[in-house]
Amino acid sequence: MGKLNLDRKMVDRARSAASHIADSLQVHINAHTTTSVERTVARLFGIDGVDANGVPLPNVVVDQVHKGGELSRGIAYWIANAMVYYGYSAQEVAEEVGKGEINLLEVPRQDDGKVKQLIDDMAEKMADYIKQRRREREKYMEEWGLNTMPYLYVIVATGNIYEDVVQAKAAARQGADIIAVIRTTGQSLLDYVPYGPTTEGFGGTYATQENFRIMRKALDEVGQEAGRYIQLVNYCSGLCMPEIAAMGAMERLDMMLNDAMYGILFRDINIERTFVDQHFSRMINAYAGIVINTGEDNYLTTADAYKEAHTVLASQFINEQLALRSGLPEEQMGLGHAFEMNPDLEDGLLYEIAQAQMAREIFPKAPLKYMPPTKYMTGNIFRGHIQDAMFNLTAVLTGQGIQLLGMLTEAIHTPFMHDRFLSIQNARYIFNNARHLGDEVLFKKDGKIQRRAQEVLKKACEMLEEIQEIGLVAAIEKGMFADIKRSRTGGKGRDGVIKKDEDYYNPFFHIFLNRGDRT
Amino acid sequence: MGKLNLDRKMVDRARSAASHIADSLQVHINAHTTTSVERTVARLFGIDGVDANGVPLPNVVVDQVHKGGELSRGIAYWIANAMVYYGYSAQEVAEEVGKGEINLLEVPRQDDGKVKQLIDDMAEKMADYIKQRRREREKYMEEWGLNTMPYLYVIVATGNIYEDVVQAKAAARQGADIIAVIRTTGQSLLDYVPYGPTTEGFGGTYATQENFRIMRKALDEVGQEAGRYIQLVNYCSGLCMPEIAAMGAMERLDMMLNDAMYGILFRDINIERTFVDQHFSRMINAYAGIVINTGEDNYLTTADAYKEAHTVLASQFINEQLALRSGLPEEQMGLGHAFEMNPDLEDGLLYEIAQAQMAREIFPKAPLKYMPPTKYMTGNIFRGHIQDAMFNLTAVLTGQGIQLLGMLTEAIHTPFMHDRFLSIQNARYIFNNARHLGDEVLFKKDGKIQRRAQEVLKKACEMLEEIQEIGLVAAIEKGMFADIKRSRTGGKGRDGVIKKDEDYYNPFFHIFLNRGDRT
Amino acid sequence: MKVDLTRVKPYGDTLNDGAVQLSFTLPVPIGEGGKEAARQLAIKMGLENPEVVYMADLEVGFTFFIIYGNLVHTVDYTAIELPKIKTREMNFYEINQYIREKIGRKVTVVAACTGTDAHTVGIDAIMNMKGYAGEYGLERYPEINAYNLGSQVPNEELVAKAIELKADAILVSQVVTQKNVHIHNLTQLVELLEAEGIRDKVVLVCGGPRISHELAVELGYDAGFGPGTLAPDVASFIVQEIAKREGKE
Amino acid sequence: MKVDLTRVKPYGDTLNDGAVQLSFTLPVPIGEGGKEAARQLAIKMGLENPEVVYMADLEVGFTFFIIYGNLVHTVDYTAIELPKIKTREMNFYEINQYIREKIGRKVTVVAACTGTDAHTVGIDAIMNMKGYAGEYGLERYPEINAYNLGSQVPNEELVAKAIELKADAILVSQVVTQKNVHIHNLTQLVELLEAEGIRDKVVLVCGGPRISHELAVELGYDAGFGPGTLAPDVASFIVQEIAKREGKE
Ligand code: B12
Ligand code: B12
Ligand SMILES: Cc1ncc(COP(=O)(O)O)c(C=O)c1O
Ligand SMILES: Cc1ncc(COP(=O)(O)O)c(C=O)c1O
Repeated sequence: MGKLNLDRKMVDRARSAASHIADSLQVHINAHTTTSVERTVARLFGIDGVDANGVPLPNVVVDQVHKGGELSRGIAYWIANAMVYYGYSAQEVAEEVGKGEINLLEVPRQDDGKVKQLIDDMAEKMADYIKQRRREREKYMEEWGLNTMPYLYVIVATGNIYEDVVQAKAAARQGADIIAVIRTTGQSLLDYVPYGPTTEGFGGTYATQENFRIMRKALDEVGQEAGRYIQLVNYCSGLCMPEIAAMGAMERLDMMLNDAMYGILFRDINIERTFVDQHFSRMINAYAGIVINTGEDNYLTTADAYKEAHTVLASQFINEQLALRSGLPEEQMGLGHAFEMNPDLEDGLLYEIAQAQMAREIFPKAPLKYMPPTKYMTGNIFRGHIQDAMFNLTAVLTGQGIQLLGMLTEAIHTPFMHDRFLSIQNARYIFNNARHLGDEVLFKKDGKIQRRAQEVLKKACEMLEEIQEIGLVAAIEKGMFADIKRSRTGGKGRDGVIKKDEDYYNPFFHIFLNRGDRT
Repeated sequence: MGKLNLDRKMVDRARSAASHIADSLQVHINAHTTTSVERTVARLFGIDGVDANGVPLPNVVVDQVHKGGELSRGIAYWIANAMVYYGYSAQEVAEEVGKGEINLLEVPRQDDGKVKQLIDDMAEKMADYIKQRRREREKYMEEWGLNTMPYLYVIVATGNIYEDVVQAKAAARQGADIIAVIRTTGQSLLDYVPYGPTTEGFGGTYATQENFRIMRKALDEVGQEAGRYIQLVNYCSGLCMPEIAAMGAMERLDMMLNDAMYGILFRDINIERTFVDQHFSRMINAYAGIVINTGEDNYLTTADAYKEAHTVLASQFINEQLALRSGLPEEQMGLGHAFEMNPDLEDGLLYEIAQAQMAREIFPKAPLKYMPPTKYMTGNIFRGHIQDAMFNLTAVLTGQGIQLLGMLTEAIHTPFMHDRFLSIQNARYIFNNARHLGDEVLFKKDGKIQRRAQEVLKKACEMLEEIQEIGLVAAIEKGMFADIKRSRTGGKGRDGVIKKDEDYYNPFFHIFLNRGDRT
Repeated sequence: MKVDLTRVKPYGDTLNDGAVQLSFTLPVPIGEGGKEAARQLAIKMGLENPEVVYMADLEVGFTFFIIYGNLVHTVDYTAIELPKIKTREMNFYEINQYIREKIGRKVTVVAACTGTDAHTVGIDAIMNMKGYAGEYGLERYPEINAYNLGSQVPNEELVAKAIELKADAILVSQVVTQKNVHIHNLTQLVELLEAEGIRDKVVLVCGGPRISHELAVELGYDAGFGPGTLAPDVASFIVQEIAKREGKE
Repeated sequence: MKVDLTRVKPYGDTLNDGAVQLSFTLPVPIGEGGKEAARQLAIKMGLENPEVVYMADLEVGFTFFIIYGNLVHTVDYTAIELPKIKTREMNFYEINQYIREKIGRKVTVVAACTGTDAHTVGIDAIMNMKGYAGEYGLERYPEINAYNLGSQVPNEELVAKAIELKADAILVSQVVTQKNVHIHNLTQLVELLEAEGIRDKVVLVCGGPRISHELAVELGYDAGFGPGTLAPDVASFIVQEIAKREGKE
């Protein structure tokens, strides 16, 4: 069974525990909506732009209904009701709300059948549009081509979208396959998505729909020239998780950082909010053909990568099960993990190989997202560069899918243009020079590598079975992931969680889950 | 059979061909002596220093006899004859010759028995001294300890022995196990060994006995402090090959670059001269417990490492057989090879692993000397540093013995102090982080790695069998090694080759071969 | 080989060779012209014989250069003065005893990673019970009331909390430094404290990987701590500073 | 993002940020004092906000530093003038034809790697029949008599050979540059040629990885060729220079 002689029964047990965990959560998820889910619906109806105070119109409409206590029915109804009444487009309705001309709750109730019909028509239209964008991606991928995996994934993070474009184009020409525009610090805690092109971020650039468009265009240009489709990544994460999914679907992003638990653990966003948001955001990603990147790698920036390796695997199982419940196919699951062990660990490379190979064998179809050393990077750029080389070697040896390139200046600054160049050169050298090493190498039976993988699997399985007993929320409350404890009722954004009414209606649930495109 | 599934019969065939090649050469070797062999005898009798013109006294005495046409009897006789007559020490005799006071050929002939006795006594005394130095080494190695292999071997090359000492001490403290003092350009073509401490070399420092002493002392100091015996290396190579062996034996050097063919190919030194010189120099190294480093790596700086890989293996077999004929045990054979394939070669790392593992399995007891990338190093120090990392990984994976550390600035300058530091750090990181990788990894049966090794072995075997037919000299004349052609009668130093008389006598042959210390 | 410490120069393999390695990107296309531009910049930096040993096309009209050369500048090592934190280093036990003996009451410390910065590992290393690199954090100190407000804390909230808790000391962590966001955050905090009239009532300390004591003082802090700081380093400073201010040294 | 080419600055991630990376060793022990010394040197080089991001003890009283900072200097890219070799690039066929048509006799070229330098790969790349990087060497040129004397050739021997063969051109390779040994070798050759009174009778060319045309001219050569040179580059120069001197252009 594979190179690691893993116990298949143990894998099945772990997966089954994760499945139960996901099922339990799903009860809560199905019963609730959130302000951000509803804003997403508004966006999918074509509502965009800001009011005179700069507040995004999706927020304006949803806040109005939320304040009136009527969001439990879903924003779709209220918008469509006003549209029928006024004969406006959704955007016009929103603008009028923004001007204070319309109060959605006060619009005379229209014929239910008509309203429903309008909702469904709008939803179908958007779904068609997203599908068309998906087809566009498939066409370009086909025409311009793709590299062999592992894909070279780099970040741009200047804070200025126009400067990002320059850096991204350079990287693509140098050989990068994937460009992630890193978000400014703090955006994840904004309960709205900023609007328009932006030039002032710190440690990253605002995620806005206009910025998505600008970068998409630039990457299409360079991709066409280079004869390689260049993938674009952003963050479906934070308080606006599903909205960003919708924006990405419309602007043909290709990947999204999108984890079920990251916001809870690392941004102290409310548990109940996050689980609901992740569900809808993933439905969108699934439908749009967007690959998600989960965030298990982040655990290892606070917890120890050797000791806590099993928590990464356990979390991958949970992310997998939750994603499946959003209709996301395995081929779109960029499950995250990382090369974060202390470089001074004797035989550390063996354990990293074990971990990476294990993920490969347990999630055979997933385009695993492999994160580089960060925690043990120092100002010694020379040593850092060889740590990255070992990471690259491990990736090609174990067949990872999406290689987030390490930067020699990781401990110093967000990447400079030549840092990225050197990283790309590093990865290209090693991927090519060791291209088929994975086909050649076997591991000694019951040797250090096999035993390590078996142990980690066993511990992950035990952890999942424990969580199955107590529930995922309790597990998080106990600090079982990343050494971080969060309570069910704590954290940001809880006031945006709403129990659904019986007459709650969100047309996209049905469409995205059933009009999927999974061949 | 090993990890490569090598054909043992093919190995035996290759070795047997090399053995025949060596036997044929040995006929020529046994029949000749050279001026440098005789100067070595003079040195081993304790002759040192220079005359008023700065000519080393070993040259002075040997030249006198050589000019007189009487070197075919061996210098030992002439010195001892004069000693008996004058009652002088060997050194006093040499000094008198230097002053023009004595002409050795004109000294009245003394009783043959007495002369022989004196010769043997002096030789025994020197042999005892060398053995004592060897014991000293063994004692320090025991007391202070040694690292696990691969040993970290770095060069110092400032040109100034005192500056070299600073650099060497720093390197040892940083973790180097072995310090090689690189020679100045051009020294190998000097037909004498310079005298005294020196501060002016280019691309290296003169090899002088005093320089050996200065460095030995420094390394003993730092070794004792660091709790690790630090080994010292120089070059038994060039026109003074055996003299330097003698100097190294007396000054307790631990390793010597000492190849049977390097001088011929790379310094255009006469073939006949070199083969005779290498034989005696290796007898000294064998007896002194000095590990030799052969120079096959150099082939790959001119020839292509992928295409000409078999010439390296063929040459290793020849070096092995010739060394055995000098009484040098396998444990002292640092057979050379190198990580010199084009880094842009797809799967190049697999071929490097194949080559290194093959050498390991074919010469199981030899402390293989593994040379770093040099040819494909460029001014891009960042990329160079990761090429060196791959080299280090290959070494620990395949169990190499002596790791000559690559420098990120290889294409730019002889190493700066911090270049060496970064290299040592590189090797220590990777050796530790992948310490037992070699124990864990197996290669797929008949995969790319195994097939490559099998092919290289086959070609080497065929090459050796061809050489067995035509003889090694003809092979060199055809340019079968390193793409370089040399003729039997061409090259430097041929006038120093002398056919031995029947009454030729060199006491050290017998002593070194039979009083050996190979347990 | 005798180093003249009043005229120290970089060293490669010969004393005073001035050997320096340099790399940068220029927004000019690859070619001999760009190479010469890089060389001229190196000369302006004070390099003799600068050699561009490598250049690479970064595409889109940018070129990366690696240069070696020999620096003409020297520095007088004997004249270097360090803006040092002038307190005696104490350990866990000594600090608690010092508080008991000199200050005579519990010391209240409020800490946060401010602004939009969410890097808590550094401040946690100073504060957390379990500590860091074998040193307990301030939460473990019996004589210290330690409050760790966590990450992404707005300056306003931090100041309010400090007032509420009557903090003796405020600890601020700043890790993200892109476009000098840390400078803005740190400056704004000082302004807020001044506006509230409590700047002089607290010992104000900042830290982070790019923070130096020098910078901190420049920005109006009492001290700044960089990489590798341990809890006792900070605590020693705080308690001695309090004692000094209260005339209890 | 518009680059002002008259004031070009290094670039990290924001136009004109001046981002530069630097590393060197100082002969001072590791510590805050050394770090400050390194910082001060960086300031002298023109770096603003220099940050020592790493320092390492090299033992024996030396310390290695890595520094990042922002360069204040700029360079005027529009004003750069290159000391160019002013000849038209020709290929193998054109060169031989040029010799036949313009010079009207075979051209004799003598080459060597001189002094104690034994690095022949570079000069072989220019001379050898089989050539280099897909370009034949001069030995393959029908209109050129090419003599490659090999390595470690004393200047005296080279001059004697040039006289004997009535060489039109002399090619010298120098690879080892430690302690400027190449400068000494190259200078001595010019002196010897002058002493023999034949300096003006030959086209004198040198090459090697650390040789630039500028340096070569400074040392009294007609041209110098660096890394990546191919045979036609050199041959084009030689034949045009001969034609020029003989008034046959
Ligand atoms: C771990 C980490 C993360 C984790 C943080 C988890 C957590 N809970 O803290 C995660 C993955 C969440 C993360 C996210 C991001 N990160 Co981050 N991260 C790191 C990383 C790898 C290590 C930082 C660390 O933990 N160091 C270890 C601690 C112990 O060291 P320290 O912080 O220096 O603290 C010591 C001293 O400085 C001092 N100290 C620190 N604070 C204080 C305060 C006081 C009062 C005192 C006395 C002392 C003191 O004492 C501490 C102990 O000795 C660094 C890269 C690196 N290797 O350094 C990047 C790094 C800091 N991150 C960076 C960035 C840009 C981000 C993001 C903004 C990227 C993005 N756009 O998504 C996000 C967003 C985070 C945000 N909103 O702030 C950049 C910052 C660049 C810059 N200079 O501006 C870095 C340098 C990486 C890079 N090259 O791009 N990151
Ligand atoms: C191969 C090699 C060797 C081989 C040489 C084999 C041979 N037959 O040439 C061997 C192993 C023998 C060797 C030995 C030594 N080497 Co060595 N070697 C190298 C190496 C790895 C590559 C050089 C090379 O072949 N380059 C490829 C050719 C094609 O490039 P090139 O020489 O630049 O030539 C091109 C141009 O410059 C130009 N060109 C060159 N000459 C000419 C002439 C003319 C007229 C023209 C027009 C153009 C031209 O055209 C060529 C084609 O484009 C370099 C490191 C490196 N990666 O660069 C070290 C290097 C050159 N060696 C070095 C040293 C110090 C030595 C030794 C002195 C070490 C020692 N003490 O033992 C010895 C002694 C050699 C001696 N006496 O000179 C140093 C030189 C340091 C310095 N700057 O001073 C280097 C840089 C390595 C290092 N970092 O220490 N070496
Ligand atoms: C899944 C996921 N979401 C989001 C982020 C970024 O977080 P934020 O934008 O909240 O700073 C990360 C970390 O890189 C992540 O892994
Ligand atoms: C065996 C051997 N001898 C000698 C040398 C050095 O040669 P030389 O001192 O002749 O330049 C080398 C190359 O490093 C070598 O491998």
